[in-house]
Amino acid sequence: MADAPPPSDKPTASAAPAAPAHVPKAAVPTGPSDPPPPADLAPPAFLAALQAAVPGSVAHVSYWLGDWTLVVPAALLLQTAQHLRDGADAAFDFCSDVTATDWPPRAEGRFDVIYCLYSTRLRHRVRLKVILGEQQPLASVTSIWPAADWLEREVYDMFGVGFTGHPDRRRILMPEDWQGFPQRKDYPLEGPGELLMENPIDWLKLRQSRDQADIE
Amino acid sequence: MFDTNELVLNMGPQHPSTHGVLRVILRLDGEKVVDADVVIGYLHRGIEKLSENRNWTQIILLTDRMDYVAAATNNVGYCETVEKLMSIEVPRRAKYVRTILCELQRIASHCLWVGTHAMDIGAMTVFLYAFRERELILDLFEEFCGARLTYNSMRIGGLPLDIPPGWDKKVLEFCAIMDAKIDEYEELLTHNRIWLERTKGIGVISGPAAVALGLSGPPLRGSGVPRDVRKDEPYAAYDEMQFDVPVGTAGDTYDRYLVRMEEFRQSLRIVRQATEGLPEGPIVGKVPRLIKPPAGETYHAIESPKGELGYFIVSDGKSTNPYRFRVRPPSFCNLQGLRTLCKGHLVADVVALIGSLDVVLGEVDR
Amino acid sequence: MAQAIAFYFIAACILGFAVLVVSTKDTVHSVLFLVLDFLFVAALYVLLGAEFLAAIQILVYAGGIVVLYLFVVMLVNLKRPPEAHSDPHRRTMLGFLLAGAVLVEVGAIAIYGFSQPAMVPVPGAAMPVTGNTAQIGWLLYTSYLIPFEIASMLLLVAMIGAIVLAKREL
Amino acid sequence: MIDTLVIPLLKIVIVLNATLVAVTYMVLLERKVIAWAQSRLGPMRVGPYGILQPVADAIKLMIKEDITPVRADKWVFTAAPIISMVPALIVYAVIPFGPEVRLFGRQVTLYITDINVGLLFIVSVASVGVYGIILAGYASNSKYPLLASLRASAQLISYEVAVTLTLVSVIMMAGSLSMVSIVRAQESQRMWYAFAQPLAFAIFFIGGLAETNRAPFDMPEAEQELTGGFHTEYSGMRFALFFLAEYANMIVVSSVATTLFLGGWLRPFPNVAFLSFLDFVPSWTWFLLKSFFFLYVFIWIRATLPRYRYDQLMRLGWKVLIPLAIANLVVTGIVKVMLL
Repeated sequence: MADAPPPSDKPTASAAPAAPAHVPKAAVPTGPSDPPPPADLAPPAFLAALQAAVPGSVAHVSYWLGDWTLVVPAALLLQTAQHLRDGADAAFDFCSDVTATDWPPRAEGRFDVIYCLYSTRLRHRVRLKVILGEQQPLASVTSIWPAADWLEREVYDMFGVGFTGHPDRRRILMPEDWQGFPQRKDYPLEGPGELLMENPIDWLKLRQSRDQADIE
Repeated sequence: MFDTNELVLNMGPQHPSTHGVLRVILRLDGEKVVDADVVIGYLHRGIEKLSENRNWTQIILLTDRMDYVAAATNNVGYCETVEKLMSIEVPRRAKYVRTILCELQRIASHCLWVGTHAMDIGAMTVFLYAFRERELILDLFEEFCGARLTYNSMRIGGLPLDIPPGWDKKVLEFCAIMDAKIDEYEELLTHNRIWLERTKGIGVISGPAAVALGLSGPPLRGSGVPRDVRKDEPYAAYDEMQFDVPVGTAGDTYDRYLVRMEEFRQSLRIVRQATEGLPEGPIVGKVPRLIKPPAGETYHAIESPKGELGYFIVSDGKSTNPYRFRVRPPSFCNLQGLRTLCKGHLVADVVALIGSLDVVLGEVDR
Repeated sequence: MAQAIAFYFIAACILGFAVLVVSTKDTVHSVLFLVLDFLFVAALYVLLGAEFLAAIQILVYAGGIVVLYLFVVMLVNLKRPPEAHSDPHRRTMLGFLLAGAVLVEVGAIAIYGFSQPAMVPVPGAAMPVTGNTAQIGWLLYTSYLIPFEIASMLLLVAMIGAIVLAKREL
Repeated sequence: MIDTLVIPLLKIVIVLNATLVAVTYMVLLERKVIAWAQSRLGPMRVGPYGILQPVADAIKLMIKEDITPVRADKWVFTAAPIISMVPALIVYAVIPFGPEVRLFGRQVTLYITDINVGLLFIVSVASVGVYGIILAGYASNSKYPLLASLRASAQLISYEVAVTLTLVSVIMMAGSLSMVSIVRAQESQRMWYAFAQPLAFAIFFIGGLAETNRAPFDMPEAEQELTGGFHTEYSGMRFALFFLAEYANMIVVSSVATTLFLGGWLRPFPNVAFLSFLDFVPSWTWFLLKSFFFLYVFIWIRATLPRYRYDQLMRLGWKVLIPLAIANLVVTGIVKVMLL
């Protein structure tokens, strides 16, 4: 685990070559381009403190278009978040957004769960990013930022990311009995209309058999 | 001593004062709210998913459909995010016009808010007064872009059209009219005894609690937190404008009301400055013919009339549509606070609180 | 003649509705019949020339007290399952005994009234006022002063009791 | 025969019809006045200046489908609108529109009857009107109407106390419960009771707003909270009956206020002799004008004020109006005794 503030090349995310697991179609991006900060740019002050307080909390630091992004291991998310909220020079008290991005072919895990944080006192921003596998649970940050409650519900609803310790993990935008997670990349944009509305499971079966036919 | 039953009251999704299709399931003890479950999603159209399959320009008109009472603000937010991704410099004139449109839009949105909020509390006349003035703003927008509700009034890199001749004069005329009208609304409400009784001490939330709950915009400023994206992270031409950020002290419904009433005046001030100082020049920056931002992701926030409207957009650098398009809807995050706010209050206050959070369900559900 | 017909009609209605009050299954309907009953009692008062009493009867009983009954009945869910009616604590014999006792009492009063007629304590001659409103007022504050005051004390106590019961934390 | 049967019947028919027409036109008046207050025109399409709008409304309401919810208590559901309408109309029996006049060579009183407990009659009959609202809420078997009917009954009972207490102070002034005698007393004492009893007048007016469920006390039908309140489940003519009952009650309250506090059919300032040239105006005109004034104020208030919250309304009733009414009563009694 690196602890030097100006991070050199990191073994995660961008460094990994396209995973050969199952590459469905060509030209599907395999991950975000998290460019490392330029060498002459000083990292924000809270970063060193964070790395000292929670060792191994920052797997990768990225800077692009004026935004700092920290890639955090899933296991250390709660501690990192706690420190970022309470740390004197971090003071990220406002969780402005929680969202996710789906990279199906990526080997380390298909989801990026992204936390956009803001400090109302110090007026700076940072983004946290957690890379997560499909079945991998993630600790909920609702105990640290109550604001994350609905936002995490939406991530669960749309991507199927299972948050542990969430007080009220239900679907939020889609109906309770909805099948599938609409924002995943493999979820089709258009369904077959009424069949989908009335009997989504039949529809999924139908689609699977079609896919099967395509492969054969 | 007594065994009493709680009454479960299902408010909405069809209810006169849930502002669209919000559903609140109230658990009542008498008329007192014990718990409230806010159910949303009745207006979900999958705008985020749709946007991932439209090209960068087509998305502008999808953003219109989110906060449909402040469509121009949504347009500005989206275009600025894409401009940030592509590092496009927007000409000053376009920035000024954007500022004017955003602030007119804020006034229009607040007009709708003051009307419906007052209507929810039973003062029906303010509603019609406010809509009368909103009509004037819609006329201005109609003249600018031809539409009255969903404007599609921005382009990546600038504006689709320059302002029509004489439009700036009309904007200034409108400002003069509006000044007096705000006093008129305030006359009906601000010192009205019943209004005070209905709004003071209702839904009190402290500043830190509001920040923790993720409230933004007037509900956050009503609690005394001077957070305004226009000041803290200026966009468009706000860094060149003189304006104050009104904040409340008590954090109750009345303070949120006062904050918005003051925002009316501040918005007018900005509109005046921007219109009078409108620079000459081009209206579109250097935009490539094919809009295809480089691979990367960014988050950009602006201050919509409802609060912090953020766009998180991921571009894969290869295709002509975004890889991920995410909106941080201020109404969604503000509505989250409703449950906390309305506990212990009465049914009538729930209505007042929904009004004071000023949510638009098109934006909540997207 | 007309008065007699009116009296018997009203009396029949009063009795009929009274029976309906106790025989109807739905408690809210039962309360409604009670209201009708009170209205006919008021009509009887009008027939007797006591308009004041009639108006008070409607105002206090029909318009006030029964509304509160209705309140309670509406809020307390009385639609119990049928087996609840076979209450083990039900004392049928005791009920019949009490009813019998009431019947005997009423009979005794009726017989006493018929056997000892013309013992009507009308202090009308002593009253310096005329008109039934004024007369009622006069009687209340002279002959019946103590019962009147006791009744008002009772009401005060009841009111305080109600407040204590209803208010959860004092 | 003519005096005992025909004339009273004729009067009943006239008053009933006039009331119903007045009630339907009250609806138009309200829509017009509120429209003007809100800088718009109001109904303009049916007839010149929308003058025939009530007719159109009536036709619309009558041909609308009359829906009874499946789980409603059918009999009570049907009876409720009638119960709320009938008391509102019965009350007109004792309202004096004017004194005796000569019509076609015959001495005719401009009121249906003058019973010696007239005021009490009004109060008691009006109190029965509560049942319409409570039963509508109960019979609909739906939560919003139930909440509304609970609000309504609590509100009506509480404000009835305050209103009745103010009436008592008027009765003490006049020394009679008869409506006609109260007007005559104002004539002989050469003073409208609005000036002799300003506090009672104010309390009566506020209480009147509350008892007719008018803004700012329109909690039982608060559209924004309870989606229409006790008549949520009603449609067609049954809904119209509730609607008309509300307006009929408004007219009753205005008439009673006029009779008790503004000298009924008396001309303005009966104590000022040089205004006696006003006597050429028929007495009932004064009555109608004064009632109209109240109705106008009712509408005006609705266009201006927000709605009170339920608990604030109760607090106002019990903690402000009733103590004030009692204090007023005591003061009136003391003054009356000392002056005698």
